Amino acid sequence: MPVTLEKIPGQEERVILNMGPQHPSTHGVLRLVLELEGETVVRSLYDIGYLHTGFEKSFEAKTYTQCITLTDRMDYLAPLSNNLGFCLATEKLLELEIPPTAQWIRVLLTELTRIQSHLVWLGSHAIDLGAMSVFLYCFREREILETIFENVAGQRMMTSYFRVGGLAVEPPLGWLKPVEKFVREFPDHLREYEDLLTKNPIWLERTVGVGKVSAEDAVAIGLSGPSLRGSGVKWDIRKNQPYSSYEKFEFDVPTRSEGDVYARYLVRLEEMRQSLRIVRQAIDGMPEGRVRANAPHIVMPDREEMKTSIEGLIYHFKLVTEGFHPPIGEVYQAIESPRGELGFYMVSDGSPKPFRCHVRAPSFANLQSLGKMIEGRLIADVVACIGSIDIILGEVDR
Amino acid sequence: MIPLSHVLTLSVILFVIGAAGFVLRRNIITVFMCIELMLNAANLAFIAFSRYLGTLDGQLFVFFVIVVAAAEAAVGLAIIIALYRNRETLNIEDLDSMKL
Amino acid sequence: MATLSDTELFLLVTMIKIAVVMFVLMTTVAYLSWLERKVVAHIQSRWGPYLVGPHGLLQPLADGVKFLFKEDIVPLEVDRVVYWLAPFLSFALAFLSIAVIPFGGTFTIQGRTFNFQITDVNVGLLFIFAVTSLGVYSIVLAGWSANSKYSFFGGLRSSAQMISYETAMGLAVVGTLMIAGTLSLRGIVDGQSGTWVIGTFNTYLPRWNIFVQPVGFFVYLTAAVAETNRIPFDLPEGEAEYSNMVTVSCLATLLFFGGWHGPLFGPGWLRMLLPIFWFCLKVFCFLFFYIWMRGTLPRFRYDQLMSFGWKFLLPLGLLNVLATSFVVAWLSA
Amino acid sequence: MEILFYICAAVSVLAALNVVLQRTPVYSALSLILVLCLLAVIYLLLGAEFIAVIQVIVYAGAIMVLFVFVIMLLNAGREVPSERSRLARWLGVPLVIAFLLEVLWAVWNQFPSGTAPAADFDAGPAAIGHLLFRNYVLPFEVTSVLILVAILGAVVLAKKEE
Amino acid sequence: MATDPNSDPIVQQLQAFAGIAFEEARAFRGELTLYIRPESLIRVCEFLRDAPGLTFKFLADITALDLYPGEPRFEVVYHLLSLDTARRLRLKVRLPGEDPRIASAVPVWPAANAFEREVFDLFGIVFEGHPFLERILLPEEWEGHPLRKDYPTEGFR
Repeated sequence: MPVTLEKIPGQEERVILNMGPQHPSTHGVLRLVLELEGETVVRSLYDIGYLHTGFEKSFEAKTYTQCITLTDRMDYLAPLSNNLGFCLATEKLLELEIPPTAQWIRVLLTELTRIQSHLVWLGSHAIDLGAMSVFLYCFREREILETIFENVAGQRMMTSYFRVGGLAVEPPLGWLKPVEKFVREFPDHLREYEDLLTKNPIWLERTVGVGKVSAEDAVAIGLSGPSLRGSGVKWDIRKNQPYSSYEKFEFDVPTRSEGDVYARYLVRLEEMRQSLRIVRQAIDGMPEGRVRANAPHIVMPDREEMKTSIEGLIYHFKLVTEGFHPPIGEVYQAIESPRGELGFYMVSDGSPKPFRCHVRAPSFANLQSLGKMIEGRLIADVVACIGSIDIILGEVDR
Repeated sequence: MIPLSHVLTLSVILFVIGAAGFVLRRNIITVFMCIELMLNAANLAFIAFSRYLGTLDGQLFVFFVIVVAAAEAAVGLAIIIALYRNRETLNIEDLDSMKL
Repeated sequence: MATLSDTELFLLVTMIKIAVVMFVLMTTVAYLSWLERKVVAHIQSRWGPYLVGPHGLLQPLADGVKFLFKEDIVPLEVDRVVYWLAPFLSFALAFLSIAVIPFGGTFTIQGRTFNFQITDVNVGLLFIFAVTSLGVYSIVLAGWSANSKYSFFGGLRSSAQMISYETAMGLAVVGTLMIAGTLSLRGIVDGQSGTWVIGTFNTYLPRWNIFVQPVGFFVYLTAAVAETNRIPFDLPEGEAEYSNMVTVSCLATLLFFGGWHGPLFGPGWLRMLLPIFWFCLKVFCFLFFYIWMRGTLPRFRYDQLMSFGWKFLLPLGLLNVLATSFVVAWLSA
Repeated sequence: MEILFYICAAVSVLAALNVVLQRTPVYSALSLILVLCLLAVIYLLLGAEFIAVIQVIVYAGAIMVLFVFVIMLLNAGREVPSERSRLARWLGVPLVIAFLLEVLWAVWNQFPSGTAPAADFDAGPAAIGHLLFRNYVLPFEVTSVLILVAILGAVVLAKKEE
Repeated sequence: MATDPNSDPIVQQLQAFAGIAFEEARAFRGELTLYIRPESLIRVCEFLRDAPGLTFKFLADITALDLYPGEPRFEVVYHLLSLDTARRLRLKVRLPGEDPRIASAVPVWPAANAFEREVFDLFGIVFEGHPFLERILLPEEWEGHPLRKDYPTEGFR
């Protein structure tokens, strides 16, 4: 047990309780050390690193394209957001414009990813508080989304679908049909979950006023994403610093001022609706055209071209054996992942492998707010609070 | 029918066992339980007499004894908890001063 | 068949009754787990058990066999005796309370009348309360004997929960008792036969206590859910809850829903068996309600649970008793 | 019927002995609960159904739960024999046996085994209630005050000092 | 983006406040990077957080670079964000390879806590005044700091 709390002299009656790393409601392998006075949490400490895989070190030994598959595995509930963040950062480094079709598909898929991620959050949050059915309903919906991802990218979870300069392959014909069906049906299902939870007195008892974080505290502690908006700070990178042509889509940024578990719950529910709105616009306004930028020294040539033209073959050979060379420089690209600000800090020394690629993981920063939420509250609220900040340990530990 | 003397014998045996425990045991909770045992022995005698005299009054006495036992247990156990908190022992030999 | 003496007949009939009731209870408890899994699964758009037998009907059997062959893990440093005693106690008590539950009217063999009930105690209701009040031990001992801080806290909490809700449960039935004027379960049910007649107007509503004791019923139902540690009061979990569920469902049927009373028709043998059917149907409805709730509700926090019990249910039960006593006194005066 | 009484009596004496001889308080408490339940059965045999049930509900179901709680909370382990307890044994056991014999002698003299029980009488809850709220209403009220005082006392005593 | 970074209002404001703390400003892909002297980091941070018109109240990230074998070897990188003006700013502090130490930013932004622990864990840079500077991702008994460029990537440790 490396991390533990020391007993304060004179407070020997307090109990030091270890929670996790294999506790069912820690959403992965998070270990908490709680000091309890009776049922009240007085101090808390979290211990992470059980999933540490050294992605940042691995990035330095891989070409940019190879890195993309690694990013999937950080936030395994929102792999496409991670792909997007990495690709955008690299594209910023390269000053590469990608065609609108690719941008639209990226937006559509990342918003579906957001819905998928929020569904898992809602389900596991609900089952933590005892509502078992919602969990299974959410996974039923998630299944549809995973099928859509599989249809497009060939993989359900570890999609690795975005590439520097566009998409890996063109999506198959008719891939929008199931998306349209989902968009049509999902609002009803969402209403169903709301019927089960939003006005349920027991749910209200468990969530209202629990785990309060004020707006100032939230900013100071580095909260981002829905958790920050739940505290009343209207900040959404998609809106305030648009990327990937988000400025062309219409959507609202839901906020609540209460800053408790219930507020974060409502914000995420509303976010799913807004995501749906974006998806609908993306389907309607999907432009025709290529899904990869016309930059042969960066983007892999089409199979056809590679087989018929000598330039295509040479570019293909160069890209596969060596990769592309971005200019020397450093960029920081943040996107609004389902959990908050997902930033990629990329430093290039001109070689085909990143000199340094650091990930600003939203879960890692958001986890810091846990102490503020649970200290002074009952131990049973810890579970509700962990659920409400929606951490993914794969991303926390990287 | 069960003879009255047999019931009373059982009552006496239980009472004496309780009394012996009261004298012999050192753990204050066990001592307390021995008191409960003695109370129950008395209750048995009450019931037996009620049955053999044909009146209900004996049963009512048992009723009251149970109530008193409940009150006594509540207060007694609270005292034990308070004692334990201050002295960290349950051995009555160590609880020999009047001060908490 | 040779004629039996009265004592022999009594013994024989009682033995058969015990055997039948035990058999039915055991299968009910086993199949309740199947039913629960199936119903909750369908609520959650899943299949539930379906591999073992048609619709997974043999699943409880398979589970039983699995339990028999499963390695029994006894943690180090546990108190062996208590560790074994606790679950045994909980099952024994659950079966014990079923002994006084009447599940039908009477039947006649060789001119002697028997009840559809293992034994009719004139303080039957109190008997059930007595038995359930012992159920606390199984939980607190189980928590203690495992020699772990966590299970001990769990045991303490859930026993505190049971004790608190027992009080509310007791108060809830007092209203019914005052109306029936007896503690015998059979007597309480007999008081609920026929229909409500106001003046000369027949309402055709069955004379069930639920119509005069809705508050009592509500308190009883809530307390019973807590008492059996079901969602949303399911802070501890256990298998014996199934048999306790059967008991409290039976009790609810007897106290508030007229027991075995229901429409009677057809030939004599049907008239004899129909009450049992009505009784089982009502109990089943309660059991289904339990399972339904499990598929729907989230869970209370512990302090909320306790304050709900003490600050809401208990006063409500008290008020109910007060109001009922006034009405009863006014009607009898 | 009689045989049941003797079985219960024998088991309860053994259990009572276990209460006293057992060094682990939890086992003592469990044995005591067994004694209480057996006594309830004997009450039933003696025609006191109401008291029997009350005995189980209140004594076994509530009072002893308190004991078990306290034992577990204070984590009372095995009792260690001390010097003085040996003295008590040498002095106490003979005295106790003498006392037992004396009382037994008195009982057997006073009530020869032929004493017949009175005729069956109504010991149901209704009869007890009538008696309780007519003849014994003052003691009843006094005990209710006693209980209230006990509750308050327990709360005050067990409360942690701030 | 060939604009002169020194003409940026943030740079001018900062230079007016503490010109001595200020080493260099760079702009790349529209991102502004300021190099700060390590000893005046906390002063600059507080200024950036509180000064009207700047309000970098949100600390997005802290990380580090290892320029091994160059000297000064380490660069600690702070990514700041102003929620009011929606601007981002990168602060950099150069530290020597021998015993890299810098003041902790936790008093300015509580969010720095975990980030600094991570940098300490993976780079071995000590943040003075940090309330709980322990390894965060790696086990306590781990040897070395893996994100340093001279950390062996193969063979047995």
